[in-house]
Amino acid sequence: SEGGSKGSSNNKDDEKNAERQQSGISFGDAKASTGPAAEVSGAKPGGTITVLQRDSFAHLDPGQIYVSDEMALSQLIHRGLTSYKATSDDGQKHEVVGDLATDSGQTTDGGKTWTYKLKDGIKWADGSAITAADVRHTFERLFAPFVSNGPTFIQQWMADTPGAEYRKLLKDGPYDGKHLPDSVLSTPDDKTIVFKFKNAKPDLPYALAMAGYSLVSEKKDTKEKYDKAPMTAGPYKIQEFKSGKSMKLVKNTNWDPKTDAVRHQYVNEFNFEFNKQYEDSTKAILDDSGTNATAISFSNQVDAGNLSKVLADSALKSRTVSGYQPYVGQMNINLSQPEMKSKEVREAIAYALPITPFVRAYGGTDAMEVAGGLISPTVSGYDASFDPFGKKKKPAGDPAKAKELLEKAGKVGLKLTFGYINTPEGQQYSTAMAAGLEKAGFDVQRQEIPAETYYDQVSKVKNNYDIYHTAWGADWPSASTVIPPLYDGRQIQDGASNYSHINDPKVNADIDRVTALTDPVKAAEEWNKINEYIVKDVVSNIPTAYYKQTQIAGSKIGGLVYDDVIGGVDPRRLFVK
Amino acid sequence: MKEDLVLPAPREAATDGAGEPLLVVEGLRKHFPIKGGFPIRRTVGAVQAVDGIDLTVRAGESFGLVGESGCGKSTTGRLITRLLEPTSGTISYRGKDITHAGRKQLAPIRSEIQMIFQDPYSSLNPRQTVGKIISGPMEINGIEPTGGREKRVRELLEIVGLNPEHYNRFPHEFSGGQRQRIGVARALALEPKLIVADEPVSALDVSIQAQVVNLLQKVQQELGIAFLFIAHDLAVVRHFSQRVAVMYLGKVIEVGDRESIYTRPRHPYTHALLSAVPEVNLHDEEAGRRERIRLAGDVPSPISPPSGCRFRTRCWKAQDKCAAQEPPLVRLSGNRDGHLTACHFPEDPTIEGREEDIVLDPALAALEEDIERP
Amino acid sequence: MTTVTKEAGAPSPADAGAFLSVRDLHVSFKTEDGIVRAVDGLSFDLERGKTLGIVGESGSGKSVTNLTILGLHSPKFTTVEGEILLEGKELTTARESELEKLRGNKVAMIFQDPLTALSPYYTVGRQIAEPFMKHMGASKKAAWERAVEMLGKVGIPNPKERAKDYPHQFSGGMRQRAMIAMALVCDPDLLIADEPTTALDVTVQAQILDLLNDLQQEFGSAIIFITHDLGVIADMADDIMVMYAGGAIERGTTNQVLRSPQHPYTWGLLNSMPRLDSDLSAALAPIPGAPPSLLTPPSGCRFHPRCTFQDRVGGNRCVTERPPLAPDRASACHLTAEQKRTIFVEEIKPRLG
Amino acid sequence: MTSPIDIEGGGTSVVVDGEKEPKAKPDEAKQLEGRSPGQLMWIRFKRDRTGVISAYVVIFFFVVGLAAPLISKLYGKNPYTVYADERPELFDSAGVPLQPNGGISGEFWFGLEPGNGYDVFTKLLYGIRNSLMISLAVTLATVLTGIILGVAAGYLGGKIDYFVSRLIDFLLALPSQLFFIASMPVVVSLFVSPRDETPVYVRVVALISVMWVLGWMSLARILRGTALALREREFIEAAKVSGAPPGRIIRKEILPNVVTPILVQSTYMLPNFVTAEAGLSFLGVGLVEPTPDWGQMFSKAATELVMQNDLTYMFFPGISMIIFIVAFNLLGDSVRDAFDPKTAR
Amino acid sequence: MLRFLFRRILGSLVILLLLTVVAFLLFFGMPRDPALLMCGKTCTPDALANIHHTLGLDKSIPEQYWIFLQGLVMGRDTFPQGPCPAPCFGYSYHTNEAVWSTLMDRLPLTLSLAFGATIVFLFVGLGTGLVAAWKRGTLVDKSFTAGSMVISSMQIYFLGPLALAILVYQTHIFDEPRYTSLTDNPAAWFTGLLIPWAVLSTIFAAQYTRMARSAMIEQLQEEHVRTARAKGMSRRFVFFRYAWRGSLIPIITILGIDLSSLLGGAIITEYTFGLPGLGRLAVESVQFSDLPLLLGVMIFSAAAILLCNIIVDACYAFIDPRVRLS
Ligand SMILES: Nc1ncnc2c1ncn2[C@@H]1O[C@H](COP(=O)(O)OP(=O)(O)OP(=O)(O)O)[C@@H](O)[C@H]1O
Ligand SMILES: Nc1ncnc2c1ncn2[C@@H]1O[C@H](COP(=O)(O)OP(=O)(O)OP(=O)(O)O)[C@@H](O)[C@H]1O
Ligand SMILES: [Mg+2]
Ligand SMILES: [Mg+2]
Repeated sequence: SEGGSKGSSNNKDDEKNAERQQSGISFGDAKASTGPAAEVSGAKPGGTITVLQRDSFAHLDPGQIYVSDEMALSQLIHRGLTSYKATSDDGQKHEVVGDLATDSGQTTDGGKTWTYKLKDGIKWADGSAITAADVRHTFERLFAPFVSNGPTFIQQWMADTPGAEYRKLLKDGPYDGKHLPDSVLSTPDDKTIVFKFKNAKPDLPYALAMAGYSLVSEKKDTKEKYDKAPMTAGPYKIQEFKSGKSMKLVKNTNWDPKTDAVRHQYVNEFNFEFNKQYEDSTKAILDDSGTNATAISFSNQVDAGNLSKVLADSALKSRTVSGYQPYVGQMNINLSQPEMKSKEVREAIAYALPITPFVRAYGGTDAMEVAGGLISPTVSGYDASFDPFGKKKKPAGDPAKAKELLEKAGKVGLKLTFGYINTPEGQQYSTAMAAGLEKAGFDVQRQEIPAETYYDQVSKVKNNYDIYHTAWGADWPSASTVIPPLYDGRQIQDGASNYSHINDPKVNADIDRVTALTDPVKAAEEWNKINEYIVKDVVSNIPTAYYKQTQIAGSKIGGLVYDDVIGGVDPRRLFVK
Repeated sequence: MKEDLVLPAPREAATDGAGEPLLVVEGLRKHFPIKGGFPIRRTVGAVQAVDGIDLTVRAGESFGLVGESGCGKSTTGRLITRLLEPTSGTISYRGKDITHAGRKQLAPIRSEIQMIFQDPYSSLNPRQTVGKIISGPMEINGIEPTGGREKRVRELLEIVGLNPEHYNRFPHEFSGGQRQRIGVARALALEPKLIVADEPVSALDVSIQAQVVNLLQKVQQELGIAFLFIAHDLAVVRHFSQRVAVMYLGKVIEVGDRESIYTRPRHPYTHALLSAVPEVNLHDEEAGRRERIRLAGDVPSPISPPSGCRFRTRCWKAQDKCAAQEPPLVRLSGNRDGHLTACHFPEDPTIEGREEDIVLDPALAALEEDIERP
Repeated sequence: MTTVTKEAGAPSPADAGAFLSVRDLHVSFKTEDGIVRAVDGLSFDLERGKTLGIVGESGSGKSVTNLTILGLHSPKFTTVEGEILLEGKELTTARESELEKLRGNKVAMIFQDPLTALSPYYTVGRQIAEPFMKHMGASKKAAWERAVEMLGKVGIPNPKERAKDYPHQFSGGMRQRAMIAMALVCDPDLLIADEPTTALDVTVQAQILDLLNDLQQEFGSAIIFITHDLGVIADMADDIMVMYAGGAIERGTTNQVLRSPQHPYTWGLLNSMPRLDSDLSAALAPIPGAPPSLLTPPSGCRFHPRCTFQDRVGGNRCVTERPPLAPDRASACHLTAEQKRTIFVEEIKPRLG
Repeated sequence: MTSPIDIEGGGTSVVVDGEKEPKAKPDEAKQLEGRSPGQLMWIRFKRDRTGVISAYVVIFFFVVGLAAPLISKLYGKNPYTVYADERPELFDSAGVPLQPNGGISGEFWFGLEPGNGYDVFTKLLYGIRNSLMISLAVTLATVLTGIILGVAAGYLGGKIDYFVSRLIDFLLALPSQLFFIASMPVVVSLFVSPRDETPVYVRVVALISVMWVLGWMSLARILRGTALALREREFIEAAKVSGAPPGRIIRKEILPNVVTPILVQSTYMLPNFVTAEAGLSFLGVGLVEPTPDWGQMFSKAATELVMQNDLTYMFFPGISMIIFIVAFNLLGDSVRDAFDPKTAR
Repeated sequence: MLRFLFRRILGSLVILLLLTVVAFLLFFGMPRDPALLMCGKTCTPDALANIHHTLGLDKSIPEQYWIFLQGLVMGRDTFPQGPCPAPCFGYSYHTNEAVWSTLMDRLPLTLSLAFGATIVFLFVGLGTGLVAAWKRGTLVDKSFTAGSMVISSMQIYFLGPLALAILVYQTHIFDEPRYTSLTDNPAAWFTGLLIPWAVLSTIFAAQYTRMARSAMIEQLQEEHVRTARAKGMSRRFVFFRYAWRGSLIPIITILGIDLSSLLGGAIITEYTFGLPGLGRLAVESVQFSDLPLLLGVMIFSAAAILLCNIIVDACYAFIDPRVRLS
């Protein structure tokens, strides 16, 4: 792409996007939760859409779903108690509405007790009715050992413990007849479900909208095997699934549009093809002939190599949608390492670290935007002007300033072990980052970490690395899914996400304080303050980039909208022109 | 070729009179196992390359071993030099049993039994100089002759009729005959008492062959070295050896002194062999072609040799007895001392083929008839 | 480097009886190390039904001469000069297709090593039948029958079955018989046998020689018989040509060459050859030295470095001048006819015993 | 009958028998030191124009490899400088050089690498250096193993031969590429890497050992065959008859005679190792960025970024590798011909 | 012949057995725990132990090996994913699919790639090689020899991307390589594999040109070929009957090696062209420490190699009666 003026106009657009993204999402009432969903303009039924995906779906069991491509799929096949409803046609405004539940939830005590009532006429794909027992089972089975990949928020809230301790609440799940006590979850009748928490959990409607909390049929639960052949309730059901190869979705005739305020059923079939790298899917869609004209990818972006070409061509650009992803990249400084205890050293790293290599490795400024803080533009509370180390102005780093600091600390030539993810991109940016750090007087030792176990390695408390890069995306548009899991010092343990091992009393105290706030706007402001404190004063995490993405679809695809909450194309409203 | 070789004074061997048995071989056998079988490989048979032979080589004499290809001559030679492990039988050298002696036990007599090989090309290491090749055996046996090894090598080169200046040359720079001389020099380097010469001249051209035969003859006579001379060329053996053994299919079928074997052979095979040699009659142009005994067919396979007398399948005198009973190697009446023959129905002591002995290939007979008819 | 005197009196090509006549043949090979003059001014004639024996040491050019007659050298590395006339037809310049018609048909060849000379991949019968099909236009079946018949003729027992065997299933002697059968299958006028018995045992050699003699009588072919064994040649040949270092040095009938040889080299050969009836008291008298290199052949008479009679010629002629080989009974030596006779009778013959 | 005028040995130097020859002619004095087969081969090789040119090309590559630091110094750049950060004006934000032809200019002779913008010229120099050094090391290790196992199996025979042969059979049945990939992490992990260990060195050692373990079989097989054939040669028997112990026979008689096949095979093996090493790096299990490596450059060249935007990048590593392999193969042919002039080409 | 085959197959089975041992050891030498990969974000020691248990990784290595062998021979039905009949390689850790069916899924591509390319390069390579040998020393020969020398020095990872860049991206003459099942759509199957075939065959054909040429020339110098000429057989006959037959032996030897490596998963090729065949599967199995898959691919590839060896040996026997009859 060409730099200069065009880039800046782009930036303005992005900022505008960000602005509306951070505006809060309201909780919808019963009316908003009633189906059917508003027609998409110009939509017509019929046709088949080909979906080109890089990764096969490893999990279809809702309890195991936590990655974005599976989440996108689950929009079509699974249903939960709540869901996000797009209130504008451009995918920018949302409210949380009841999905299987009649509304987004009723609380009488500021968020400690939540009551949900199921709609009438909701059925599983096999025609049997969905009942409160299914809801109870859904949550109880999350405590079973084999469920290990999905979200854990609600479980932790129920057990009122951080980390993996929650499992003790119901050690083996519901399978040997044990159940959660009524003090936690009760189902007074076939249609009512009551959640009770020790502390206020104002975010529950958000959490329940996560794909990971979609319902699982109690009768059809096959435990491990459910992961390959789940019972579904959404507008589509799985006709055939060849792991690693293909998947075919067909219409679910037991899905009643009148019960669903958020989904459509325009397309006859979705044909998924897996193993399509970004390059492959982009090339196929660009080709735009035959089935490629009705091809799309839910998760693949336009690959880095093609990105500038696609964006430069207006005809092609019209077939793309783009927006921020919820992820924020950050360089973690491992505070457990003795040498890293010095704040000057950390500041030196912060000044010296070049961000350009990272941006470059993932396709340039069309795909990555240099970050100032740890809160993404998609999350409430984002402040575009925050940039304590001048990264936005000097993305290649400020080695002079860094050197100065380092000299002051008397640590010139300090050995800095940089654990990097062993992918081509990781190799590329880590090398250049190391070069930038070395200019400031660090002695950087790069150590590769296999991509497949990267997060396992860096989430060990006793890892050997001084710095390593991670990215984190908010689970819902509130920083409450960012700051506590990442920066709460009491969360430090193997496998947890406090990668930099920050354990700052002020941060800890603030987290407790802000979590309890029930006003989302006020909370957002407060979260941002913690963010600024961590970046500027603790200097444990150096923000690198906000992830953006551009997706492309065949010319015959209609209803193409980038949905901010999904963080990609909204599959529910697609149709074939 | 120098007429008078400069040789060191003949040593005791030459003088103490031929007669002392130097090498005694009794019932020597070598069977090469044949692997095969199914499904597990095992020994399924044996090539009976040498199957019970008795030989005596006396000090200072040249003992010839003749026979057709594959009859076990080389195997015998290699058994005696202990390159092969005998299957059974005994080999004793100067009264010492060396049949199964190991390399260490053999060390003292290694220098006394040496070997000359057939192929002048493969018998010299192409990567070593002549000097190295000849001094190798001395080095191995730790022999340090007076004046040093190099001097000795030069002497040896002189003895075998090569230019001592060729010390630093490589084998490929020599012709076949010269290479064979190098081989002789190597064998002489250890001052051996017995040399096993396995077809030392059969790879050479006639004109060169004579040079080497003469050289060997000189060496044998003047240094008093005993020879086990292996060859298939009867004329060369006659020229070189005082005593001759004829082998057929792993067995000695006739043995005796030269005179006796060449003029009064008793075994039909020896007869046939002698009469098959094409000869130039230099004197009598009218004499025409000597009548020959023609053997039909080829030597049978040593894997399953015929029962009884091994020659019976090609022998025109064969009778039932030959198949049933193996003829012992004995002195026949009318033979000289030491002339032993293994035959139930020996020939008259003459080399003339008689009319009734001449057998033809059936096909040949038919051809000849064809020719005579028109 | 060498002064080569052309042969003065090469036999005239007009010689009517000659079936094959070779005139002043030169064959040289380009090799890595230089040019090898394998045949250097060779001339001879051969009449129908006769046998010409060619003797000579290894490397004297025997095989090359005969391969040249059939045009079997790769033209890229070989230079052929001179004439080869078969029934008056020039062969050195003949086209490949014409030569193809000759080979195996009018002129056939038997090679020294029957194991490598027969293809391991095809049955013996098929290999014999092939030239018959090609040259006689016979059908496959007829050719096969002919092959079986030929195998029977050369004395292979049970030819019907053995024709289906592969060469490696034959013994050495049988292979050579098969080679002979292959050579004779088209009833050739000229048979070239290149050391056909060298690889064989004496008893088998005798069988093969007898076979060849008898076959020649039946088929009436002319034979060129190459060997280095004088004994064999005495048995086989009508005429003998002795070759040395690429040229002929003596030629005559068998009787003449063996019983009154005229060239020092022939004398040397006879003297160095042990015989079953030679005198044991006399040592063999070898020819000193080794055959010359064909890359840098000696000047003048090729034999002069090994010749013990050089001084009797007088002057330096042996070194400078190559002696010519007269037609018919002749030897290429500077000694006078008288000298040759007296030397042979007085010095050589007695030693032969 | 064998011809005494042995073309192989060079008929020129056949010496006439001792007696007739005058004792050391003056001009012969210097000739008395005979020419060894090696010398003859050398003489023959020098006559082969293709071979000599190829040898020069190959030597050129080795010199370039050896002198890479020096050349880079003179040229004033190194392969590690991230020009995309140093000279951002030359690149777009994705790291593609803005100038045409991959940024080739008077300053960057071979252009700039898309991505981090390394200097292609020095990267190629160092890439050649690293590839060649690794291949050379593998070749050496392979030759050594080949000699030890092959000669031992061929000469000693018996159980050793059986064992070695089965080992060879087994290793040859391994799917080698897959095995490379599977064993690289294992081998790397064998060298337990402490906090500040240089991963490059570990990788190189691992690469060498893996390629070595799966690379020695063909040579060992050939040497086994050679030793087996040599064992039948009569000069070995001559040594045995003289009482030479097996050690001496192997050292003095066998080893000098396997030099030829070793030399010939090595000239074929080395380029194979170069391409194999490059293949591994291409797959990402060999050397990785920023260590310059030939194969890793191909890996880079095959990325979409380069294929879509900057094809020029592939040119220099590709051409240089083709030239190198061709030259080395021609050299191999020439070496073989020089040793064995009878083989046809 | 049958005995020979039987013995070879027996030997191959032993090698395969050893190979599984090696693969097992290799796997346990890998510095990665597959369970960790599956365990997900909230991995606890309990959960990890649990996964270890379900994968059977908590048993001793010999025990695991024994179970694996048993499964190969008799099948296993202890998997939560379902039964696993006789040649049971188990279920992939990563995809949870039966390894056998995954292999069978990927096999058609690998087979298409290998055999398609082989047919082309055999025809082209041997053809040009024969022409060069026939016209030995002429300009045709020289240019063929030089050309094949250069082309055979190219590597797939160079020529492949180059061909893609030129034929696909720049000129758009061809489509991106992709695999469609032959039975689904033969035309798409053909066009999709055209470029990989072309690239593979180009490189291999050049090698075969050189090999065929030198093998033929070597054979033409054999004495029995000279005999055939001396019999008056035409040049063509000698060339195509006598010399050709002998030159097949070295060619088949190399073909066996090449084919077996293509069948065992041409990893670099598949990477270059982005084709998901056995080679890719192999790499994935290593990446994800997927023992069952790794074992499956290893055994499969090795079996392909061994099978090719046996076929090559059988071909020797077919070509050369000396082998056949001994
Ligand atoms: N190492 C061996 N293994 C198996 N068989 C062998 C071995 N060496 C020799 N033979 C066989 O033993 C028999 C005798 O062989 P030997 O070499 O002793 O014969 P020879 O009389 O020397 O023959 P030639 O005249 O051909 O040299 C032959 O049939 C040969 O094939
Ligand atoms: N194709 C060739 N290229 C180079 N030199 C050759 C070629 N063929 C033969 N020679 C040489 O030509 C000379 C004569 O060889 P030829 O084969 O005619 O000898 P010969 O008399 O048949 O010997 P032998 O008795 O060994 O068969 C030899 O020096 C040989 O090395
Ligand atoms: Mg022998
Ligand atoms: Mg010859």
